[in-house]
Amino acid sequence: MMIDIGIIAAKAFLVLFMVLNLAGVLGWIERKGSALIQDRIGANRASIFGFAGMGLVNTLIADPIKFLTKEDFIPPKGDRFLHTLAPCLALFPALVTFAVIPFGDVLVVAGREIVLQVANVNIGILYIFAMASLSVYGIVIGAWASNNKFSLLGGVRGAAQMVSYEIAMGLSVLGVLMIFGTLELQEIVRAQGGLLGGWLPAWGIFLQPVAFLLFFTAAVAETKRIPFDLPEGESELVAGYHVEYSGAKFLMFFTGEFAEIVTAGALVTTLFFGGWQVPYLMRDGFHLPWGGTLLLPHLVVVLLQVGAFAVKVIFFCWVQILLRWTLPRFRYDQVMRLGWKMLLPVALLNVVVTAVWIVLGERASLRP
Amino acid sequence: MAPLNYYLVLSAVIFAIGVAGVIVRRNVIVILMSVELMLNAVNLTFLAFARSFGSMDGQVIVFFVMTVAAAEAVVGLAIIIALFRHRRSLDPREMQLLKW
Amino acid sequence: MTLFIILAVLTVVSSLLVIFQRNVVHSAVALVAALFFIAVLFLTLDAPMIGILQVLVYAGAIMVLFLFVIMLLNPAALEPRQIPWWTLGSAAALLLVFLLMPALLNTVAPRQAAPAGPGFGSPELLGQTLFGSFVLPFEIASVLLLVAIIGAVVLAKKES
Amino acid sequence: MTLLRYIPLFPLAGALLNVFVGRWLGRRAAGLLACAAVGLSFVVSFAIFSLLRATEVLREPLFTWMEVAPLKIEIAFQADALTAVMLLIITGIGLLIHIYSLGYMGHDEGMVRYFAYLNLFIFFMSLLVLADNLLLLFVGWEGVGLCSYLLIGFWYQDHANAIAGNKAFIVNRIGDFGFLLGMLLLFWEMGRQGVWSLSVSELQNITHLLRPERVRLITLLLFIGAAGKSAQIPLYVWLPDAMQGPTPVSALIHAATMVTAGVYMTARLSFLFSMTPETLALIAWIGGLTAFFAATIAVAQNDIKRVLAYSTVSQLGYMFLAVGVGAFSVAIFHLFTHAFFKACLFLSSGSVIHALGGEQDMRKMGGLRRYLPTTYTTYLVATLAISGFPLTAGFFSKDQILWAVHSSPAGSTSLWTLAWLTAGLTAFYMFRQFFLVFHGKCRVDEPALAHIHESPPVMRVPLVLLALGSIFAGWLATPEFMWGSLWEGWLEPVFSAGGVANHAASEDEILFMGVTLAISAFGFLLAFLFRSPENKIAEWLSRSAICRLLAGKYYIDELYDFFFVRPFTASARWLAQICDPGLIDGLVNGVAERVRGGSLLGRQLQSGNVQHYLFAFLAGALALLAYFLGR
Amino acid sequence: MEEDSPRIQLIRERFPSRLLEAHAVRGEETVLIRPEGVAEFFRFLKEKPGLDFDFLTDITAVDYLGKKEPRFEVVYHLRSTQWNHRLRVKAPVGGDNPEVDSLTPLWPGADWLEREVWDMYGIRFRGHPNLKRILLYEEFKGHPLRKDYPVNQRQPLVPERPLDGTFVDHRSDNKLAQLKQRWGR
Amino acid sequence: MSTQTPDLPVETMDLQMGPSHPATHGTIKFNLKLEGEKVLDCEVEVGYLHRGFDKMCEQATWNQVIPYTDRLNYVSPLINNFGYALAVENLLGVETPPRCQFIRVAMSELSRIMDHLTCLGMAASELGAITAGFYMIEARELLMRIIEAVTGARLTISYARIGGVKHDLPPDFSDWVADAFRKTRRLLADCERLLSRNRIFIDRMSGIGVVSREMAVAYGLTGPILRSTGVNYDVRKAQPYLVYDQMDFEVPLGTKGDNYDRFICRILEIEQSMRIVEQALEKMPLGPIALDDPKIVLPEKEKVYNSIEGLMNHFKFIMEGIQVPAGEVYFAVEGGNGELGFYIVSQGGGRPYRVRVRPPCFIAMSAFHEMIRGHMIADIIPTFGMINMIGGECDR
Repeated sequence: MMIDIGIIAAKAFLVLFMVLNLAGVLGWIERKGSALIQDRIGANRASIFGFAGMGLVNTLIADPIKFLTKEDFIPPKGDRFLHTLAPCLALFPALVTFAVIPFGDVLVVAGREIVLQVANVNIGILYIFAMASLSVYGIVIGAWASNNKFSLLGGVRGAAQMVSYEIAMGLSVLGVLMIFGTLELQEIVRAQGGLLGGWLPAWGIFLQPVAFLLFFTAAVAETKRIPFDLPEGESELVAGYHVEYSGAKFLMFFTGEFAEIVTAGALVTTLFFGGWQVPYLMRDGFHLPWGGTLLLPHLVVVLLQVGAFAVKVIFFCWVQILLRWTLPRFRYDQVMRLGWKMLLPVALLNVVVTAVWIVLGERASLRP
Repeated sequence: MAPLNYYLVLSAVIFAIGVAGVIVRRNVIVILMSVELMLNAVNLTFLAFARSFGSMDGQVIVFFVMTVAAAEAVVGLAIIIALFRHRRSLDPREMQLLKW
Repeated sequence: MTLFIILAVLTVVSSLLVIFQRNVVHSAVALVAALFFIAVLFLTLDAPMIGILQVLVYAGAIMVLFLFVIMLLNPAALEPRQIPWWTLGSAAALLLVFLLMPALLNTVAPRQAAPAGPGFGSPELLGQTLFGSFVLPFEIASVLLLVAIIGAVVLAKKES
Repeated sequence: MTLLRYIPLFPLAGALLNVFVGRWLGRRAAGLLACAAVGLSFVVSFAIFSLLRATEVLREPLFTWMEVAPLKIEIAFQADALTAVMLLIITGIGLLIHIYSLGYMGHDEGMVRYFAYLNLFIFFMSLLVLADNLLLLFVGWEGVGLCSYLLIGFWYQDHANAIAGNKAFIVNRIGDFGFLLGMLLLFWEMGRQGVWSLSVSELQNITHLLRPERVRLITLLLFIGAAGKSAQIPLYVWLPDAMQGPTPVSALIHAATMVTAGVYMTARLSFLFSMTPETLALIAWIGGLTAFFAATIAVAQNDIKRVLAYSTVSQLGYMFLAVGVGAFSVAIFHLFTHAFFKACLFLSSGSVIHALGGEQDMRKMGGLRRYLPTTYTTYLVATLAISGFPLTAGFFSKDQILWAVHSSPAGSTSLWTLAWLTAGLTAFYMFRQFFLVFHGKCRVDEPALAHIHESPPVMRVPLVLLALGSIFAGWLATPEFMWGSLWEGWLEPVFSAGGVANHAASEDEILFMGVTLAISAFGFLLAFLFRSPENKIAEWLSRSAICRLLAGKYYIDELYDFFFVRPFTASARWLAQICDPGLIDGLVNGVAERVRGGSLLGRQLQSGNVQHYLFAFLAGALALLAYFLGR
Repeated sequence: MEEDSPRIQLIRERFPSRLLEAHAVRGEETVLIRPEGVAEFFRFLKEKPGLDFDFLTDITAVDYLGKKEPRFEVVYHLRSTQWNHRLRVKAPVGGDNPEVDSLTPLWPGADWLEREVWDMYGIRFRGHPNLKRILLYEEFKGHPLRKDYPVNQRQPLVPERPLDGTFVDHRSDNKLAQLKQRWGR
Repeated sequence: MSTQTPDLPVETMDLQMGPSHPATHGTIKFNLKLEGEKVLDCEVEVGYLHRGFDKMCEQATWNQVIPYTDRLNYVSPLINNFGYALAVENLLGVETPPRCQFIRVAMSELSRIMDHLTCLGMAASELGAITAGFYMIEARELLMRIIEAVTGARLTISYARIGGVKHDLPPDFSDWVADAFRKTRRLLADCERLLSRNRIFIDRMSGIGVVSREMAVAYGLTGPILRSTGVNYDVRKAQPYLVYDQMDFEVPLGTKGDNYDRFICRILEIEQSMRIVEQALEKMPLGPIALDDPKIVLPEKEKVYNSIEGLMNHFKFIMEGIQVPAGEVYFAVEGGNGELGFYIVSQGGGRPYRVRVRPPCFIAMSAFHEMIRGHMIADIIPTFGMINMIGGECDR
């Protein structure tokens, strides 16, 4: 009993640690990455005792220190309580979402099977949506508590945008859920371990390419980053919902945003790119379709899988950063139009087509 | 699971709080929110009974209640917006006449 | 049991906050909290699907809508509070609890809950029930939602 | 056999289609659709008529309407011979009038609406006659009232039409109120016997259990309803005004079908009415008086449709007379023949009005024989029929009524005399109208004269068919000395309870026939003599007091106005202007001041504040809770 | 003075009495006109075929304090998009309250230019819809480009302007106001 | 719902955007009246950067005005310099030597390219396309380095002198330019891919801030805004000054007069400007870079330090300034944002009596409320960006 709790606590700690650090690293990657893209040098000022060589580490430490030591400004006519509550509400859902994302298969230690997933909930994906739907509060409440017209506009935009894209996101995932027939993320990942036609990994992207595009678009929109950064809209709404935030509270918003990037990346990976699956890697090693077999010890397999998951997630984080530095921003009505008039119908169509495909497939018993 | 009666009492309390809110508050939005509270109290009883009897019907009913609550909230808020445009107020006492 | 009591206290407190906060946004936030705790209560009743839906629908959609409307209207004045009326209303509500209490405490339901069957409260079972014996209400509910959407649009639409 | 349901179904479908998609169909298609709907109904009705054996009662329950403990009311149709006859009239004549309307309303903007109403009317009317219980019958009853209201006020842009519609509706309401009371009383009375039902058939089985004095009251109340719908004294005033509607409507609703609903209802409940000779006597007298007075009014009217309207009232009086003397089948027979010739008359007059571009004043007609040959012929045939020219439909039916009045134990000589005089008057005013319209000098206005034209075939064909009906419909029931009556035998089972089978020697019948013929001929002669408005005697007569009285319709409207409306408003005004400020205020103000405090408290109850209501609601709920939980 | 260009001839024919002077130095055609009825004059310039001065390039003024009388000249620069001609129109105005017609009905672009002239020189434009300071602030005293405005003049400090319509609501920290709102009704 | 009451009141919100706002670079304020996100009305407030240019010029000698002109459109200060110098030279009735004229053309066009790059880059980055913005800025930086090498300053250049320019060009100027242009063209091609054909960008730009041809003329708009409506007016073509009549270049025209057309106009003008620079460098004659007139041009240091005439010339020149005959002149050049006109009145003597600048972006801002009315808040950004308001010029 105690061991179980200990294992769960360890897993939770591990995941939180990873996510928070990844979020911090992403902050650095984003700055360095954008500098790379834009032929600049980027963040290079942070130094520890004059030693600036380790940009990542230095920035990772310097940034929080800077944030934490800044003045915590609350607008005089703002709402003190809500102003403080909002960043917590923004950060909380982004972090708890990870509880259901599987980052590996079963790890067997001393005969005890440990599922590499913090909480195996049988409605995992719904849980994620539920938590994601909570993240809008941070924005809305923060925007309102700031007593600033720009942030109010940002809050209204944010609420509308996130609620709208949640719908498109939910519908786009529906196709995947129909194919795999479960809401459990671990099950979904396991199901992606199969092979299509004997050689192509049965990843969601191959089964549901349209859903992938829709989901990824909606997920980026949910993270409120360019091209969907209207709630912030730096050049329009100054900084939107967090105009009046500084110091640690801003850091929480900031971390929340990066945690959401990681979430989006992890979700895309889990649903469409096989999660922790490595192609042709079974529990005991590689089984290549054209007949090679490479047996590996259990621990190596698990490590490979976890590593694959991490690589995929980081790759998608990088894709999102690329996007952010490439595209201009939408306008409010264009975002709404995209969400309601493009993504939503296509997602519905995708659901219908998938349903027909599944039914026909069942008829022909070709279901993967 | 705690005994059914506990759940019933809890939901009665929440329901009563909702009732009080509907009666005493002077803001239609809060009144609407109190109604939501009452609905949830009832949902709780449904689920408690469903669990108690081991029947899914209660859960399904809750599902429908949620649907209706969503519809009710949407229409209610739309009405509030329309009213606010005319009255510039959210006070239910300003809305005594059945006309614009 | 402990869990229940904690949750119950939290729920009741946040429900009371809904009523007693004079600021609408504070009320709304308290309501979100109350709904969230109720959702957790749902989980303790073996209704994970409903619990999640509660968060998704109530907290995620309905309450966002409320906040959205509050921000849109941005009601300026704090609500006046009339003590006699408050007393009267609260007394009535208390009376309601008081009257219901004995009946609720003596409900003749099985003291010990029936053991939950396998998959009780799971999406599969809920879906089967929903699309089995409740398929007609389900369809009607969908029509209701449609009507609500149209009604809301028509009501809130501005004349051009 | 589940044919019955289709009879109301087709018109209902037609009406709904026209309401919802009519505007896209176009007027023509909408009209044809409506005709097709009624046509199908007619086919079904005819099938039922031919399939129905004399003694058989078809019953077709559709579904349960309401079920409250012992009370179970079904939506159920039933058809017996009476129903079948009524159905034939409704759908048959209805079909002809629909077709006619295609031409008559062809240029009207609201044609789609018109046909929707018309179809709806057929639906309700068939519901009325098919109903197996009184409640359903009442639905049809109210439905036809509604349609009548809608159609009278069809051209609602004209204020007068709307007023006429209102009048019809309100007067009908008075009658309906009686009907409703009677029905509820009946329900109560039956309930006392343990029969919680309003079904006619069940009612029939327990009549003997009802208390006679209650039955008297019930039948009286029901008769008020019938009088309202069928325009009997004192509630006839709406019918003449109802002529504001389109003429085919007048023909269908206000001559052939709806107004006979009262007659139908009494016939349907004949077993009940037969139990109370007092009511029957009252009905007979009211019928007879209505017949006579309406006829006298008709003599002095100048509006072509108004004459026909009063003639309708008069003929309905005949029917009630027959009902009153217990000759239900005769009443229905007259209803049947009357439907033909009166529809024919109305449609012909419609044709005339159509030709003259809306002109209704007979003084501005004359000599139309040359212009409207077909209409002329049909009008002549129908006029002969209504006047009782031998071998026409009206001759037989009216004769039978007169005979029944005379021979029935319930009848009396005075009643007979009244009816007999009416027959003469009928001949007089009908031929007066006939001559005014078709003979003599043409007094049509110049502009109207230029456009005068015979109606299109789509209007003429129904006219001719109805004219044929006006002749031959009567041959179904001839006196004993001819080939006797198919009719009596056909309807016999329905009225077995109280039907009079009184077949006196045929010599007597021939004698009476002769007497009737004589007075009719006298009326005709008089009309012929006064045929021209320039006639000196006629002119003198028309200025006479009696004629003014007649032309003024006995000033009944004014009397009503004087006795009911004016006193009502006057007393209201008196109360408001004299009594209230002078008496009450002066007296009460002091008290009021005292009461005011309390009233202010009471006013809080109606604050309009939802929360107050909610609080009251909660208080009530708490009280109930306390009561039930504390018990 | 050289021969008038055809354009100046056209103007001279139309407004013989209004034209004070016309010349073309270095190809820059300039006309001096009486300031009365300027609007009518410019309408002619704008709409007369052959002139078509439809493009209002600039409006400014010059203060000839002590050098000329009247002291101000309002200077208009026009251009014809069709013929690619330019024309300078000068209208001398003076007095304590110098005033000319506004050209805003002819050119909406004149709005800001005239406001600037008002701001800098204090010359009023009759019929201008919104004649208020543009580059300087409302409380500025004097008109700085007048020659009698000292270069080193200092302006008095202006108190902060109250802004209405800002997003301030009940959540004021003014407890007294809150109490008043609660009990004082 | 026709039976509803006809006019529900509209919730309007007053929003004061600026003067301290990320998008209002150059300090300007929009008093917006919003309905939701829609701009019902927009009142523009300028003047935050007003420094009394006109008044200052009246106090300075003729040559002392030149640094003030630097600070007008500080993104392309060379054009301002040359415009002022040309106006004064016109008043003096002199013409600079041909080499000077070619240098002025080449440097003007370099400035114009910088101006356009700044405008486009800022507009792009404010729309969120920060990378494309940085590419533009990088291209500008290349050119700025050249200008720095020529003039010794990056922003406040003061390169022009009445009657000439400050120095001659450095010897390998052509190579620098060729190199910079090669890189600029590559960067522009990247921007082309990132922006001009980006669906989001096009959606944000096209159909927004539309100005009709008539409205543009009525407001007196010039430069890319006017040309985007299809009116072919470029001072370099309409009234060629310097040696523009010897250059082969085209004036890009738009059709719709919206932001996208302005964007494309500017992009194409960059290419045309590069062509002009290349031609000017190719055709550039040798010779003096300034007039040889001691009354107008300061003598060389050599003479000042080594000869008494030189020293006296220098003293008189500095103390009295250039003696410009009485008269008035209006001289327009094509600035980065449109017709940049100098109206100069001289009453004789060493100081100008009146220096008036016709500021193109001040006039463009006067039409701003028309461009933005009925659009959304977010549309203010590209519209304002495409006007390229430079505070120094607008407020002077």
